[in-house]
Amino acid sequence: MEYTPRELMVVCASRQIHDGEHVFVGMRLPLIAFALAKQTHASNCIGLFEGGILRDVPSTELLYTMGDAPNIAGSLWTTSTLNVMGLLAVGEAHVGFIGGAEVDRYGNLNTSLIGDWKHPSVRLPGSGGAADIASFSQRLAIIMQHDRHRLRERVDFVTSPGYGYPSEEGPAGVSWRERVGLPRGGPSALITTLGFFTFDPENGEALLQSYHPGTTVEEVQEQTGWELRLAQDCLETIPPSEEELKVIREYDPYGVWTS
Amino acid sequence: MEYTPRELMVVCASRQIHDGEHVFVGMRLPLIAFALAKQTHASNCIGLFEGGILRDVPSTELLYTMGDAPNIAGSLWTTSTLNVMGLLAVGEAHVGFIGGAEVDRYGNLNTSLIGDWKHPSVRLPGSGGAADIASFSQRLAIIMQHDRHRLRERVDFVTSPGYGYPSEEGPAGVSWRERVGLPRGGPSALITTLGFFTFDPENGEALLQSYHPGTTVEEVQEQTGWELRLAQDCLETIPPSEEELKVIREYDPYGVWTS
Amino acid sequence: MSKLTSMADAIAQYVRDGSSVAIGLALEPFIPFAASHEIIRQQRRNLTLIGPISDILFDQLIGAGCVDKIKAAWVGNVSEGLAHCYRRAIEQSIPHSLVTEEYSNFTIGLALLAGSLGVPYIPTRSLLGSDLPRQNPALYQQRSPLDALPLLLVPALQPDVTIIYVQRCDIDGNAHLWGSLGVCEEAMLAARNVILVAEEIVSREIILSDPNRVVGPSFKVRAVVHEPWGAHPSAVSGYYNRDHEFYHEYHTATRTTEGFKQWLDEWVINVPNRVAYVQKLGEERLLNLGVKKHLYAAPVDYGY
Amino acid sequence: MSKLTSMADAIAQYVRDGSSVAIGLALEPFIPFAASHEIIRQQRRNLTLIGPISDILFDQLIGAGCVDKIKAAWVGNVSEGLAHCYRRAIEQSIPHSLVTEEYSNFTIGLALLAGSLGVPYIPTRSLLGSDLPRQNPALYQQRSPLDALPLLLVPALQPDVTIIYVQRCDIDGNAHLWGSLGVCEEAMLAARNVILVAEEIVSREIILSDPNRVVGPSFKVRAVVHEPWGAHPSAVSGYYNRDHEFYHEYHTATRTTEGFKQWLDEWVINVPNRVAYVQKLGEERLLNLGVKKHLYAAPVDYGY
Repeated sequence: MEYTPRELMVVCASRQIHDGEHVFVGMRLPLIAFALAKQTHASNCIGLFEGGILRDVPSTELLYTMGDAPNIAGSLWTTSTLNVMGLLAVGEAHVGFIGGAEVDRYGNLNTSLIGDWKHPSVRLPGSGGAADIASFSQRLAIIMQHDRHRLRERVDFVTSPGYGYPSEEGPAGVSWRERVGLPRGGPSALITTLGFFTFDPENGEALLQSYHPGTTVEEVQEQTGWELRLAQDCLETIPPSEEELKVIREYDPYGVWTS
Repeated sequence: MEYTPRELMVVCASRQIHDGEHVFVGMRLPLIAFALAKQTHASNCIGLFEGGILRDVPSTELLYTMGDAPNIAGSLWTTSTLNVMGLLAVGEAHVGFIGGAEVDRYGNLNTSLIGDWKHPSVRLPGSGGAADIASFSQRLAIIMQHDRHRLRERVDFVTSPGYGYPSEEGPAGVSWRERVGLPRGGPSALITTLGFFTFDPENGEALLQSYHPGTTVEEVQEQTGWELRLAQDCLETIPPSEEELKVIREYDPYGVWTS
Repeated sequence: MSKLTSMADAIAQYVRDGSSVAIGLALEPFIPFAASHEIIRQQRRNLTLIGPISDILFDQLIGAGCVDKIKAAWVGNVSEGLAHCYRRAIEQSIPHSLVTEEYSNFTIGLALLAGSLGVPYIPTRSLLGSDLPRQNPALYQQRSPLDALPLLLVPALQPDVTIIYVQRCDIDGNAHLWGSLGVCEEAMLAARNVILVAEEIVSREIILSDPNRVVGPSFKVRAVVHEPWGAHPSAVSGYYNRDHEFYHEYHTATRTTEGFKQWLDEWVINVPNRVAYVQKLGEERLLNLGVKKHLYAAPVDYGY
Repeated sequence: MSKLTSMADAIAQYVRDGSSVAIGLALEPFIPFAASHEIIRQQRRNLTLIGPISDILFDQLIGAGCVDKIKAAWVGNVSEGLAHCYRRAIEQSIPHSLVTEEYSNFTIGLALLAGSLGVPYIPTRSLLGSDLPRQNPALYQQRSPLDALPLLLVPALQPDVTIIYVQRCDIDGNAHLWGSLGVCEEAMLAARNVILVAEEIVSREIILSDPNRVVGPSFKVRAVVHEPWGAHPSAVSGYYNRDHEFYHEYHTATRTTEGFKQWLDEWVINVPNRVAYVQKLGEERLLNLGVKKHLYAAPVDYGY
């Protein structure tokens, strides 16, 4: 059955959500991944939205922003941003989703600027809630377009901390997060248009876990700005099931976000 | 016209409220003073209640506690304690009222314990919001039963800071409050069953401003645990007007708080 | 899965000996006496009680010997004055000694807010120059790293269990609370576990029709207890008024240790549950306390 | 005394050259575009803009040359992506250079919360290891005096003026807001002055019938502006939906400096006021954005 790269990314994202978990949902693909997970393997998961919303049933309408009225009506709790971010800060979010313009091999994300801090060549919108989600989620899932200038050895600016960098004080990874004072978490998945990466918590490095149907490890390497490390069981990504595609297309019939 | 000491105290308290001011209202007499001020000289004042309530019209029913339903219905805002205490903290309360078991010549109040901290002879209820009101109100008005063991040279425990004490670092008064880090305020009135005191901001000492009808300076001195200082224009307290008594008795017809 | 349970089971499971319990968080109204009476009946011991003011609820738990430590701004009887059991515990170690860590209403709120935001402390300029920071070992004084002015650091509090009284909720713990909120929201968010005591159990549709009215995240709620009149003698807006006379009777009856024991036997120990308590209050008393005048909120539309 | 005034007068009096202005505080909905367009028409200069995310509102003020500094977590177009005027200002100093002090949504909220509580700062463990604390001079890193762990201190922000959009309020500034609140409440409490922009002006009785729904203290409100459709193209629950197409048109039209100038002339400069703007939108567009399905909150009783 035919499907788009974004549809596959939504499926990979939904597989990061386990039943009963609290999901810090971003916009676009993660929002659809949340709806997909709810209707397939994780019917008891709850979505947190930084505008100040908790939901256990996805909005019936396709959302363009989390503040759209259909996302408020029928929510479990509609409140302030700080009340929801507080839940994130105390560790109540099992998994959080964010995207980015650049990511590096240690899962550090940049959504602030390209080039020199003082005189950037491109000014990006900035953190929003991403840096908080990266600081506090128990697990972080990153969703990105895959190309060589986006997956880099090192990003120009760390907006959202991943596993940091090795230094004289110690390696990247979980130990780096502890050194800088982050309370928990770190990237557990990097989902791109070409493949799916996990991370080695010991040294914080991305591991290619699977490459999407139609690509090869070589093609992924060509489009990746660091020398790939493969997971021991690196295989082709399991494609979307018919049921998964049916749910996605019911939610986004015109492919606003998934075409 | 006959009146009770408490009715006179309510009148003295209401005279501390200027029109248009935000009043951090306590229970009992100050609550009646707020109602009196609203209906006489300060029709535009607003009351703040620490349970999380703002009102510009006093409750129509006599209140036993500020959380009574009649105090919530028809309020301008019913919210959290922190939202109201935050308004106090930033300086939005022009005048705050508190009572106490003990007060000293520098306006320091004790509502925590009598005797030794470790083994008190009497354990009192504690601060409630009083210490915050004393810390943050632009002006503090204290209301107390007047007798020698309540108006003392020095209180056993400072629950609510007034003007502190003189020390090698400097005098009591406004300068003491600055030294310890309080942002503003200090006692401006001490209203008792026998008299009405103001304070000298230079050295923080209470000044007898007026003695209530039926008492004398000598009688006030007998019941006061420090050597009185008189205000230059110390006179007899102006008694309640008929109108003032009428309003008080409409609000508390059975003298629950004012008999 | 329904979280609806009996008060006996809710207390047995979530209030253990030695637990820190936040209760009585809306100040004078919405006090979950039905819960504290069950805690007494189950003879829970070594509790730490957390709350801003406590209108005789803390006094009852102290007199019954359940409490080792108090973290509060005020312990007494709002319309009557002093709390006799609290005095006896501090002054004479009856039934046993008690430690008070005294806060103010603002600083106990800041401590729970800090807990709800996952921040280690919140600094304030309140209480500077007071003896409270010297008496309460939890409070820490420091000069601000920003401007070198004195500050009081109020460390976060995260109660083992927070018990909240609400007008209505569904069986999953989605709850509506209206009236003065005190520190209910902060205490619910800061808690490890939450027990809801509700005047009414209603449908999910009623609660979700007004998500701005919801008190907090139902995923923190472990137990929902349906207990009509469960806040008596405190007030519940829209349901019943405060029973001032009951507070007066309590104040008078508990002046002596014996008097307290008799009061406790009559109103708690020998009353198996809240249904029996309400029967004991009697028709007439309930009628007098009930709502005389309904005041409905203007409609709001969440439509799109 | 009524605070009802025109938008022109409200902006002229309370938004001065050099003011710090908190606006767009509920994230995507309730954005007071009617106010920002008047700020542009009055050619206000050297403003500091404060807010969590800004869905094209900041971009318009930047492109119009009103802004010197941004204190925000995100500046862009939520459904479309990048903000072209923001990019031109930072990358090419068009129309002039701009300073960004970047926060996250949590830390900008903490800064306003600190302002609302009169506390100098709030410490958090967010953003540690990120480059934001190094780029934003307002953020300060310190080890906790309590446990020596690293902390980020977020200093208080107190905007000169906070502009809040509400569904309804009375002429004194008592206002009802429902839907996702973002940081509206904290920004209103932290502000020196507050301007309310309301979809509807209603009686005091309607507002006071539901005091828990009130957004904040009316005594902080200096001006009340009645501006139906004043939040378009953003959404207002119960009144109209977000005009996604309008954001798309803006994104496309403003790719070039000339394109932005034309857009600004058409939708702001040559539109004298909101009434004319609404006429320009046209019946059909308004009809399409309007509420199709009403969803009313369940009644609540404040009676006693």
